[in-house]
Amino acid sequence: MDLDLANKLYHKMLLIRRFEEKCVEMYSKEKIRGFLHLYIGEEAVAVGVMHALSSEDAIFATYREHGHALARGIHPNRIMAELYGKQEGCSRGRGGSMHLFDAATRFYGGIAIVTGGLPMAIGMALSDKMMKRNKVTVCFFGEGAVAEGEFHESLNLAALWHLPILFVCENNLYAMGTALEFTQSETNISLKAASYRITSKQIDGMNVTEVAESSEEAIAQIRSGNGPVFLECLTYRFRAHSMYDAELYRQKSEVEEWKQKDPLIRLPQDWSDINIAQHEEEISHIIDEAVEFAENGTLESVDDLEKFIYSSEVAR
Amino acid sequence: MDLDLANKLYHKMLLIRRFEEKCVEMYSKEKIRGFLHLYIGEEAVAVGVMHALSSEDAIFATYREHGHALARGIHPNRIMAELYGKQEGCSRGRGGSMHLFDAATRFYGGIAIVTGGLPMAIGMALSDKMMKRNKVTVCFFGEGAVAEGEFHESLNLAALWHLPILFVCENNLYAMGTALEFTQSETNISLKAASYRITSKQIDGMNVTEVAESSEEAIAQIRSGNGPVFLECLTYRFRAHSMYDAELYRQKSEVEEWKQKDPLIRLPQDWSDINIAQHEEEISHIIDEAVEFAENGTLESVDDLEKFIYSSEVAR
Amino acid sequence: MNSTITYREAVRHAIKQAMEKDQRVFLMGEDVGHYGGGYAVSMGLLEQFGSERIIDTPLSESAFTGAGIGAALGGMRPIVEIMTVNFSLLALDQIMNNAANLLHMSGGQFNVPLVIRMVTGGGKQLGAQHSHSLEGWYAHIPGLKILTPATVQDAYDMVTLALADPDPVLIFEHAMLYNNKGLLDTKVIPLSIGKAKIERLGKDITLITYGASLFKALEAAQTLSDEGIDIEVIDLRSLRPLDDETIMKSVAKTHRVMIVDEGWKSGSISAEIMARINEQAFYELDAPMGRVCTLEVPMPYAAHLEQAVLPQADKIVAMAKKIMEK
Amino acid sequence: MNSTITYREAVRHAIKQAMEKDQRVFLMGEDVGHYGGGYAVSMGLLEQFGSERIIDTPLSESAFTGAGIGAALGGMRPIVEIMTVNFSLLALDQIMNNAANLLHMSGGQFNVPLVIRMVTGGGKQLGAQHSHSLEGWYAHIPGLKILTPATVQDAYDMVTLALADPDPVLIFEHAMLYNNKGLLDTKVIPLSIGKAKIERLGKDITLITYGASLFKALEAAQTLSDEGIDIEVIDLRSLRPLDDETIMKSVAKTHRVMIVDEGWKSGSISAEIMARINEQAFYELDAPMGRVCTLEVPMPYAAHLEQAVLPQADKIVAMAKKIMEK
Ligand SMILES: Cc1ncc(C[n+]2csc(CCOP(=O)(O)OP(=O)(O)O)c2C)c(N)n1
Ligand SMILES: Cc1ncc(C[n+]2csc(CCOP(=O)(O)OP(=O)(O)O)c2C)c(N)n1
Ligand SMILES: [Mg+2]
Ligand SMILES: [Mg+2]
Repeated sequence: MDLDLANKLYHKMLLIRRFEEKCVEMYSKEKIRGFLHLYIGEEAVAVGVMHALSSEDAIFATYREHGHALARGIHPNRIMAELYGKQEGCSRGRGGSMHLFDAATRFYGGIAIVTGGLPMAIGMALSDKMMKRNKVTVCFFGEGAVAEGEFHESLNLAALWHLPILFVCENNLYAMGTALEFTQSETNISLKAASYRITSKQIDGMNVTEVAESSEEAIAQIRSGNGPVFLECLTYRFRAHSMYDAELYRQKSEVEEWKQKDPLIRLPQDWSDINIAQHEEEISHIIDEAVEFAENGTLESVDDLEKFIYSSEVAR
Repeated sequence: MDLDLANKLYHKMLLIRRFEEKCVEMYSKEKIRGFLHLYIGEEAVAVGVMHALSSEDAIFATYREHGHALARGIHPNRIMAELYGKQEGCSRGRGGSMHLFDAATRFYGGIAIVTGGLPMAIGMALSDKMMKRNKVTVCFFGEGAVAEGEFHESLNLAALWHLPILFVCENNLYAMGTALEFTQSETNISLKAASYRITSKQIDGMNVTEVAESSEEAIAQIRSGNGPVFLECLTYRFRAHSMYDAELYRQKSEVEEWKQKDPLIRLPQDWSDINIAQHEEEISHIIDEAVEFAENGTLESVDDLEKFIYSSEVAR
Repeated sequence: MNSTITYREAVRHAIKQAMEKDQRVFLMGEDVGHYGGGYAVSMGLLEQFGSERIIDTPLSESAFTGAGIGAALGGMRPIVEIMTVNFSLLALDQIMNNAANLLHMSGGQFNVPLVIRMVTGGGKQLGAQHSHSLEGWYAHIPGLKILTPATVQDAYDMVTLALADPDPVLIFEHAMLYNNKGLLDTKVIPLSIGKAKIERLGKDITLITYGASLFKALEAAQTLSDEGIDIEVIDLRSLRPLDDETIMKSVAKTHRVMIVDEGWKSGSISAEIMARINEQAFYELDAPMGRVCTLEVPMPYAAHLEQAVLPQADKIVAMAKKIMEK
Repeated sequence: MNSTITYREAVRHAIKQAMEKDQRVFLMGEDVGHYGGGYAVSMGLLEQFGSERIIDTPLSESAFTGAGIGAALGGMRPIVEIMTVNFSLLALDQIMNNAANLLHMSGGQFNVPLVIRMVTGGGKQLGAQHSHSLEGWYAHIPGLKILTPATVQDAYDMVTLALADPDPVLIFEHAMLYNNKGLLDTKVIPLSIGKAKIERLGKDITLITYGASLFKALEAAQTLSDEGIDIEVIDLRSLRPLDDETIMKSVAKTHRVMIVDEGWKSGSISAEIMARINEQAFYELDAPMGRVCTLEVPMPYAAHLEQAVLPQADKIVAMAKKIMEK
């Protein structure tokens, strides 16, 4: 880790933060609709993990994936346009907040069914193994996913078949309004993975340095052919689950406590030379541009609606 | 354990053995059709576990449940009649081999979807807990079920809600033709249960004494309100998976080895006073009677076919 | 109670009353407790009934739906809330292979008095994985009853009807209806399961619909009446069983039929209704029947695309005119 | 190859050839390897291709079906075998929410060239949980293609067609067909996906069917021809897309229609076909259309009850006569 890298990571985290704050603003102006799940507070996880990947690796994420998409390098313009439902969006406006996709960066969603992405990630890793491609697949999900059967089926397959896959559990303590203690008899999630004989580690998900370093280690291990790795990142979402959430299930004080661990505060503590003002300045331009791009985007013609149901109807 | 009990357990195991052998005969005579999954070799499990239950307890089993049904005390006549598809069968001929049911003994199937019974068993135990009834629910399943997501969802709920339920895993090493090593990254099944903080034990499923004693302990613990218990019974099926199985996936020698551990050999080794000939004699009459009963049973009228789809159409 | 409340409040009130009256009734599902319900239906119930009867489940659709079946077998009257129909796919094995089959499979021994409620429908820009309308698809399964309350009164009544039923009943609450206001009279005897309701009398076309589409249909009927076309609007209320009698009577009067439903067109409940009219009232028909369904597209996010996919009043009007021309 | 083989052998041969030709093709599912396949389709393939390409999966329908989607995204051409349609309910989320949605949801970026094969149908006395015929029900889902090979030739051709298709294709193989013998010619160009085939020319009634019911229909047609009723039998081959053109042409010729399918009657594919004929060829009809489907009962075990539930040649004959009387 050096200052350059610290700056890079800080920049990405701040981009996510400001981007999503802008999303909230645009949501209240009804420019953005549907569900909008914010990643604010959890930025260190996506940014730290993505840092460790190569452009050849594949990513599967959830409905809370703005952060992952930005960290992976999908252009903010295309993400904002997607949230606006415009044709220039990364999913042509068909996907929306929960379904960001991008072939160029191998970003496979934006899967909005809890655990729905895990089996596909397994399959992607299987294809890499069968084709003897030295690629890694990364799959992000919340701790709520651990209760779903698909989670267990997938972990077992990954372990059994020694697949090149990194599981990243974003343990933010709540699944919507249900606290982990109400959903798991064993609340140490990393132990679950270990029960499949998967190398597994619990890390501080508010510390981007720790996430980046653990991810690098994990990816190296996976690339060397040692099978899957599981990272449980302890983190917290500062905002409501979505735009419809009254937040009755947690104490304000708990939120405040976690805000002390804000990854955007944490990193500059170690790297005082990070020029925050300059980052803010740069990012503010990026966000403005994204909004402008989205505003100026076009609404796809209704005549094209039945495209993309089958490949033969895809205009390529 | 005393001789009386040894005799009782021996009788039940032998009943299952001879009953199923008769089933095979009747299958080849085309009196019985559909799938027919034999329990032969595994008798000690059902007989040992049922011994520990009261008549108030509830049972959920699988498609391989002749043994459980007999051990629980459903009359052989009614089971044989069911296999013949007769109205006098325990499911009126609607269920067949995979769907034996009996309200009187609280036998809830005969569920033929692997792990399909576990969630229902959870619910039954939940109802007992909510109603403050001091009952236990027992759920049987094979080791193949452990790979299904529903298994994990169910174990988690049972542990989380401290439900009065006994899980009995019949680990006979194969799921159809797929050996355990090809289906689980961790082949010690009892560890899976432990990962949910469920009291869990691996026992010799060929030894009816051990099964009965472990079950008694487990049931006592459950009745005292300490939540679920998991028993992994190591056992083996001597016969093919069903009547259509070429058994390409295992060595004859392996089968022969396990046959040395036959529970019907094992028990008389400890209790030499068991009068095997007398048991054979008694059971032979029971089986003959069952066949006669089934032969003389009636085929339900086709006019009644649409009964039992909704309760209003049930003739009660 | 006789007052104007929202659809959401009506469902909540029915659950609350049932739980007050009958200790066997309980509610279980994701976020029904501390969060107050994904669509805020159960807000406040945890405080009143405690966490033993308002159970926040883990994300385990298959297991907690199956647990509902087991609890019903154990003598309880569970209400399982599956947050939305989209997630119910994870529980389909329990619903079809167990809930719907048990009574028959056991030769009449074990009925399953289970109520499953779920949110259905599009229109909120939630995209392809969160906008399914599968109630018509569920209606294919024998052993189940499928209810689709459209009005505030039915939102209340159907919970009560379902809880009184000895067999599994699925209630589909359309996401767009929760804020609708209407009159609730808790004293009237509810129209029983399987009975459709004529919401508007008319003589030119029989328009058959259910759920949220009812209001689009009524709107279209209003427009059409201004143009001299008189539509009879039937709210099916129940998709399984279907009320053939009410349908055929109306067809015998109007001789023209259209169906509006939010399922994807092919294999929709509209198809089944057309099939039955063909079978039972063929000679009554003066023209081909028409249907306005959801286009066969995974739901797009963009508002204009989503609205183009869904049935709308203007499409209904156009279809009605086309039918009248024949 | 041009020889008489069984339906089972035809499927196996198609898989084998595809795997020999294309390294990207592999087979995965429960017991496809060491056991030889639940219905013995893949017998011998493990020996030829090894356990890397003939993969015995654990009992994890959802995960291995989803893994098929992921592998397809990764450039492979997976054939996922779900032992029977009954167990596919556990994988429905992956099939509907992912496989069918991805191309659209991603704005055309990610297609899913996945083939899923499963056994369907009743008739083997397997009871309520093992006898579903859900292919017509699956045909409701946009984004999927649904194939139902009836003949030995199609059993072979459809594997090839499906593997060549860039989108998810589900093949439903009826359990009762595996031992059927027929001629296989591997050199003919297969009739493409979405094309129905007229299996018997006739002028009195158009009988539309698919899968195992085809043979009952042909048997009935023979009986009826002895009685002077001349049936045209159409094998749909594909339930999604449906071949409207072939259907409507035949209807325009015969003016009478019946449909035979093994789905439960309400909401069956028969209903959809009736709806389309009503929409597209109403004025061609001389009589109400009829359908012979499976009774709406969870499948009973007893042979006589099961046979009474399923469509049969005698019921088809009776229905045809009824239609001719009108
Ligand atoms: C199968 C399924 N069930 C329910 C939902 C509704 N839902 C969306 S997010 C969510 C909570 C998920 O929590 P977690 O996995 O911890 O992720 P987080 O939102 O905390 O990032 C729920 C219940 C869903 N999308 N999918
Ligand atoms: C969900 C599901 N998938 C597949 C099957 C087909 N099947 C029936 S039994 C079986 C093997 C089950 O093995 P195990 O759980 O070990 O039980 P055993 O038969 O050995 O007693 C399979 C794959 C099924 N019944 N249900
Ligand atoms: Mg969470
Ligand atoms: Mg086994």
